[in-house]
Amino acid sequence: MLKELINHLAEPIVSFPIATFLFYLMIKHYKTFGSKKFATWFTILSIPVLIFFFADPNFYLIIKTPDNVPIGILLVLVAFFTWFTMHKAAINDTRMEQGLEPVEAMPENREKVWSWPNLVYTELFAIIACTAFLVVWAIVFKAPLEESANPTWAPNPAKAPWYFLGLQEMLVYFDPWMAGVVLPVLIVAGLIAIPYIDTNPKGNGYYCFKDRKWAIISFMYGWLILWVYLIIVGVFLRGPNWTFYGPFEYWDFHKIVAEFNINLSEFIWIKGLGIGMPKNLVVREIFGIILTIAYVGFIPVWVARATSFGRKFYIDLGPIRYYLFMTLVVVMMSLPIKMVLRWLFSMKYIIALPEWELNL
Amino acid sequence: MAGNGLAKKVRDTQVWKSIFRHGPPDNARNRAAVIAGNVFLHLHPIKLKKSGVQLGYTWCMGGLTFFIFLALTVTGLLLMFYYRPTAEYAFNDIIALREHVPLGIMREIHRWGAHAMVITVWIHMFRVFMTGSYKPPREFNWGIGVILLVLTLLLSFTGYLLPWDQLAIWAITVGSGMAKATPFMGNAGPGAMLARIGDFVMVSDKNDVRFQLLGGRFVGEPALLRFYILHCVFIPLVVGVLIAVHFWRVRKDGGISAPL
Amino acid sequence: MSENNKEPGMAYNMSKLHKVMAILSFIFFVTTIWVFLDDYMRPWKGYQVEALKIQRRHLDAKIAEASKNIDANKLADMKARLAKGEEIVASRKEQITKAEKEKSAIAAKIKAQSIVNGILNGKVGASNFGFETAEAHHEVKAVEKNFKNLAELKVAFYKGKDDLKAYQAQLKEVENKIADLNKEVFDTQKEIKDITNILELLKMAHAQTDISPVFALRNLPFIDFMDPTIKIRQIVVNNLVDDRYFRQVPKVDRCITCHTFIDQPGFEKEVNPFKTHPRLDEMVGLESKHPMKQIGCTSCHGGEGHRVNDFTTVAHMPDSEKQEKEWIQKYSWKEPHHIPSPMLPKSQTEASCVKCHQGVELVPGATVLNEGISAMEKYGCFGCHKIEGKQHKRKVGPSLLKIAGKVNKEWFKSWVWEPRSFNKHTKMPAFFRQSNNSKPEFVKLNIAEVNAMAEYIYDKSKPYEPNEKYHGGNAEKGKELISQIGCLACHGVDGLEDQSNAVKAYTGPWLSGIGSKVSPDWLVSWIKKPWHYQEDTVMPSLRLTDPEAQDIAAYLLTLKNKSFEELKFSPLDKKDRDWLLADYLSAFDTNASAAAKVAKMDDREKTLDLGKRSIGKYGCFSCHNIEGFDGYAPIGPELTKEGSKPITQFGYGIQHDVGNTRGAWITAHLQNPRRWDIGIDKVFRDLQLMPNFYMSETEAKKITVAILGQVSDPIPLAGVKRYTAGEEVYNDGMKVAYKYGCVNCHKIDGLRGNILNMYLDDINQGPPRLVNEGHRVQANWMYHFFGNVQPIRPWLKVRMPSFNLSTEDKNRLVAGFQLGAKQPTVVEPAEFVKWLPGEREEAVKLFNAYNCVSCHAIGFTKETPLAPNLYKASERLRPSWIKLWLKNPQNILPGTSMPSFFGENGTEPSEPSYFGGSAEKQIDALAKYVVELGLKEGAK
Amino acid sequence: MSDTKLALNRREFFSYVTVGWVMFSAACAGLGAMAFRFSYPNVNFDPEMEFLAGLPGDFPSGVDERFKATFGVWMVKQEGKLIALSNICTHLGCIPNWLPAELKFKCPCHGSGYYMSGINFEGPTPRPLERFKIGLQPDGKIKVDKTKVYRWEKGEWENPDSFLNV
Repeated sequence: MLKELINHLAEPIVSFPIATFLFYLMIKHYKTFGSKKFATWFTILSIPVLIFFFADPNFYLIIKTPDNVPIGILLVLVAFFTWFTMHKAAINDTRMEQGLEPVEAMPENREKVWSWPNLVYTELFAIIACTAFLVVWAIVFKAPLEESANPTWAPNPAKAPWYFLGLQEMLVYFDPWMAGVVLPVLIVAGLIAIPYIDTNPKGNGYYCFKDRKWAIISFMYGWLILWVYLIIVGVFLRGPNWTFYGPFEYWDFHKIVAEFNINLSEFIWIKGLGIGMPKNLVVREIFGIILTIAYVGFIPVWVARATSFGRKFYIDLGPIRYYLFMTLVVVMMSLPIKMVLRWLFSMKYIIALPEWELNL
Repeated sequence: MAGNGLAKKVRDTQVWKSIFRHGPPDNARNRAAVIAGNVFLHLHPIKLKKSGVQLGYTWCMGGLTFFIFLALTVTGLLLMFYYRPTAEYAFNDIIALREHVPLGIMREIHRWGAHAMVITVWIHMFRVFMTGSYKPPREFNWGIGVILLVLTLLLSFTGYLLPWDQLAIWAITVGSGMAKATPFMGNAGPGAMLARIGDFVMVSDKNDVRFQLLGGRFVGEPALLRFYILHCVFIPLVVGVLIAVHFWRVRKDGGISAPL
Repeated sequence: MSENNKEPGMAYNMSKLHKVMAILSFIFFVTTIWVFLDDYMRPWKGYQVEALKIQRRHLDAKIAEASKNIDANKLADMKARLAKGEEIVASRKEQITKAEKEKSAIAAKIKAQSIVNGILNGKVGASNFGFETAEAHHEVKAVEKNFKNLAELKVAFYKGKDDLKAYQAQLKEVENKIADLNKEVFDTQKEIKDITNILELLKMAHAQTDISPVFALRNLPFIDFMDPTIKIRQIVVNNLVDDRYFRQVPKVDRCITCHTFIDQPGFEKEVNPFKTHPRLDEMVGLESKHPMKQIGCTSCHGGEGHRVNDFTTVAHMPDSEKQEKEWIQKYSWKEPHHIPSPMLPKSQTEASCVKCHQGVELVPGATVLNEGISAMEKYGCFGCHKIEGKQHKRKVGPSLLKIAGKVNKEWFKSWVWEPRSFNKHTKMPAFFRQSNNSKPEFVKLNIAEVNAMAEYIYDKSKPYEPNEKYHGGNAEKGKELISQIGCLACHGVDGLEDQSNAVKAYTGPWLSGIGSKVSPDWLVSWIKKPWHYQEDTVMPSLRLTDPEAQDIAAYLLTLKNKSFEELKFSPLDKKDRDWLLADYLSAFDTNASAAAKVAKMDDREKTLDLGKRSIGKYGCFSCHNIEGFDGYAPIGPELTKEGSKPITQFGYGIQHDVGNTRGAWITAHLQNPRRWDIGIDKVFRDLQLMPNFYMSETEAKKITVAILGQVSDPIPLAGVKRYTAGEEVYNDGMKVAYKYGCVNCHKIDGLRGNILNMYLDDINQGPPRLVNEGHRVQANWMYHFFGNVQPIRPWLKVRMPSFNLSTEDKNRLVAGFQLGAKQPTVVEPAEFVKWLPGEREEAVKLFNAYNCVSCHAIGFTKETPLAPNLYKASERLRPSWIKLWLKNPQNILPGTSMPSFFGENGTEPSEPSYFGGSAEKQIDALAKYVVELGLKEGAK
Repeated sequence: MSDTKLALNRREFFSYVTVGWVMFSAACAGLGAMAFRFSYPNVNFDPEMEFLAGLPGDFPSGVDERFKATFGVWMVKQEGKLIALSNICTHLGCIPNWLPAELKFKCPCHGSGYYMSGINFEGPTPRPLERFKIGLQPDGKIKVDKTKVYRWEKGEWENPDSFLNV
């Protein structure tokens, strides 16, 4: 029963809001989250949970797959370092609230020390540890090797390498031109643009949260929820036919999920207006087109004009930076929006123009 | 540690002196000389702020990424002795590495190292963001870093095909399938159907970006060769150059970031 | 530019630097353009443009023809009708708009319903899965819940489906209605299209040959990666391979890049490379046995099929000096270098057939090759040169085991010395008096050798006494007999030169000077019963009566060679003999001790020893049975892979005028094998030995083709011609048929039948042609026929001989024919004759109506029969063949005197009043009747 | 040092610089284009995706299985239209059977069923079978091009290249 509940909770339709909510809690109470006490309790509590999880044969089967091991490692590291940054930020923020400098700026930490042996040895230790780790990893887990290549028979599911599974998961909601091309390009471009958008001079060279709240929230949300979370779903929870399978669910080939998605135009013309689909493509999709233009073009303007924090942003950043930033945010948020639309309304495409290979 | 008998004798030889131009790094002068006089170590500054050497601050993820890159280069070079990128042999050669090549475990190290590098480079970026180290004067170097991250993914992706098993070709089929949808440049992308005059199809599966990447319409032998060359020569060269730029800029932009 | 312009700290004037930069950049830029153009200009592109023009010309002609075929009046009429129809339809505009509206309303309903159905479909599937999983896990509650849910869903689902079907039916109805409303227009449009369709297609094809801006754009440098129309075309033949350093790589032929129309009929009159391949039904064509996509080009033609850029490097080879000159002028052709197997010149292409067609005597359709193989058989090349698959060939010369009983020793020596001086047609080659052994000191040694060989052979010869006596006969009658009964199928005969030259027989010797060669008694006994003298001879008996044999002998004995009779051969010079022996022995010994060993032998021993060594040296045993040479290996090099032998391994001596190709060397070698010794100072024992056959150039070239096909190219199992079990047996049977010369008289399945050249006026006077003979005759009958030949066609002068066949050979022949025709061994004729009621009576009438007995007279009338005995038919023929034969005999044997009663297709009986005019029933009835005749005869 | 001379020098100076660098950039771009063009081979060895299917008159109404084994195509003639239907089940890629008695394609793996037109009507399959490009050559023979696929759910079956009027 508990397992079924967890299976159910893991479904993206449930787990995504949960993850978002947890993210909100973490940000809201980052000092609690960043405390050693939290870490200790979390670790202690997670041990029985992990044992419970690992005891399940279906979960164990997936987690021990050699190619899934790096994701496990990634998870542990991400969890630890997320806590760790928050821990450090909490300390620094508390210090700064008290009018002190951050830890990194304390005189004893500003002191200049010799690279030899301080730095060189640290590096050497890291290298040795890393090498040892890699060797052990290589001994314990054989690199995967499946049947010889056979172009006439595709394994099911056919998955991309794990670091691209976030993109593949996006394919559920977007067509390849968006999920595979536009979004990745925007991610890279957005990352490169970060220093030019974020003109906040504070927080350079030390951990903190308060000084650069919005920067950290946007980045962490993209990184943790829209990237790492989607990878986890793609790796562990997507089985044959890219159908969802709970962590304790057996990957039954024949699983069918009731899913029939409808385009916005169909919604409006058929369900709403009750007349047939117009022949002209642009007319047919006019609502979607208007909506999209409004979303990308209108929302940033509206935010800048109508909301107080938007106005502040606009003034702080200046028009170019502001619109650049807002476009990126709007595009980034299109993914969760599309997800929600799918779950609530079985929405397939906002703009459905398969004739032009232009679906959105 | 001017040392006793033998060690001192060795240090006094002309050969030793020709290699190491300074005494043991137990005093300020020699500590500086170790770093400055060594082509590899002089990547580092002679002295740096204490926060910069604290693992708690740097996590050493950038350094590890670079080290894993070097480890991958070495293991990769060695693997090339046994691996032939042809449809007939690729799979058999991987089997050979698994079954009978002495220390064929090199392949496991190479593969897991590749995954580890993806992870370390991501976490490196995470750390750099969290410490705000992309801020002026380090904007440009952050950009280089992002490009290096993308190249790391591409390196891993191109290497994924080489074992030439089902996992490989279908992962690449799925992955490269996205290129088909590139607007205006992929045959299934928006706008592709505009690029035609009569029966002259300018963007088709015979000439789009995916074809260029794979050297064919399917993941076939030409794709194997192309990915091999990209994986072993082309991308590593670019990465090497960019790493040099990255390091150079770290030094020129004031070393590891610290509070202003 | 004064010094003043220089800034401090500058070594050069800036403007000067810019100038240099500009000049270098310009050069750089030009080279970049140059390299693009250099890459772009490829000779094959010109051919494709030319091909486009040719195609355009052809399409122009076709369009003109197609337009002519369209009846302009009719078209105009239709167009008028169309206009009228449009008017009518326009008057129904309101109805049509209404219907269209109705249609879109239904379409909307369908769309809505399919969404509903889609959702239901998904739910049913998911719910079903939930139900099944629950049941599998025995979760009773969940099962119940799911089951109920599923049942409800299914009701809705099926209802939805029904609704959809109803809507679809409505849609179809409306569509039909709309179509009906537009009927006049649609129908006429369709009619117009039916007429103009071909023309439209041709016009479309024509448009594709336009040299338009789009065409230019598609083939522009750099852009031509997108979708060029001018491109390299290739055939990848996975079944056949090229050999690349121990690895077999699938063959890739790009010849069709320039040979654009090679597989398309209609371009026969164009010049190369735009010509259609000859005989498309046999080669290259899609439906031929050798389709281009499965066989490729270079598998037959040789050369470098994967190259496209240079006429020379693909290794085109000219067929003649004229062509060579033409090519040099046209294509700057050079002799290809660094190419192991250049293309075969056109006349030698047939050589490649041998690669795949192995284990057969001849390859149907390969005229030159077959003539080459036949010539090799004639000269007995296989005796001295081993060729895989040809080891079964008999020795072409007569046995010398009883030679002393046939010719005298003096004649023998002179013959061996120079066979042509006795018989200018002989196949026996000349070993002596050749270009490399005509020096007096060599001639002396040769004389010693000939003497010694004769001594050896006569020493070993067994005694022979003829079993017949010659009493004298009528030479004129004999000559006539020879020309009529079939001797000429195997022998050319002096005095009958015209016929002999027409037949070109070679199985037996050309009969010349017989009177000067053998004794009359020997001759009579030989022609009456050849195997009395030589058990394994292929010479058959023609069942000659005594007077016939005497007459023939009489004629042959008139053929004399007086001058040869008078020759006296130089006696054995003992010194030469001893020298030769010592020369042999000194190979393993010092000269002195060799001489000492020779000195120890006695005189006779020395002669016989030299004789045996000489026979071994010249390889006489390869063609003649000679005692003491069992198990001796052939003396010539093996030719199985001669066609792949590197050209550097061919010894040219100083013969620089011979072309530097395998073919040229082999042809030259065949015409004068000793030529490579010319101008080279060799000792006696190193001289070239291959004898001179005095071949004509044509003959040598044909043999060259046959030898060039012997290549080492490995042909993968998937690509080689594989014979069925039946075909294998047939091929084996053919080996017997070719050995005994059956094919000299009978044209078997279209091959050989040399003697038929004598009967060009009336082919029915010659021996019958055998087409699918295993189907025609019963296996049993054939077997017994070989053992006891009975004339079937008594009106023929030419006789089926009686061969001295072994049981095994008879069986091979019979099985070969039978299985080659895929027939069972036994057919029970009685089974076949099962009359329907009243059928037999009508059959008799029909038999009389067609007047069969007017030719098949035997047993019916006293007329001279012109066709075989029908009473023997059931014993001899297979009923199914009789039917096939009756249907249309011309199909089987063109030119036969048997009339085609049923027309060309075998469906139109010339006597339609019987059996309701059904050809099939008539044929069936006649066949039954004929078979029944024989059964009755058998009963008698 | 007159002004005119200086102006001349300037113009000269300017033009040489422009010509030099424009040429240089163009040439470099040209070399880059070369590298790009180099990556598209002039021949390739992909399996054959086109075949000639004889004359339209060769096909009786109904499903023709002549090209199923060799090219994976059913030729279906129905209501005056000839189509080239892919024989890959859109569910999991098995190969359905043609059941002439029931006038349907039935996949033996998971029971998906399709009408003669290729439309799915039963079983787990999500969408209809795919159609291939079909057209006439000038010599009247049918040419089927498997590189171009027409999918019903994209509304592509209306495309005139997806069927042949006979």
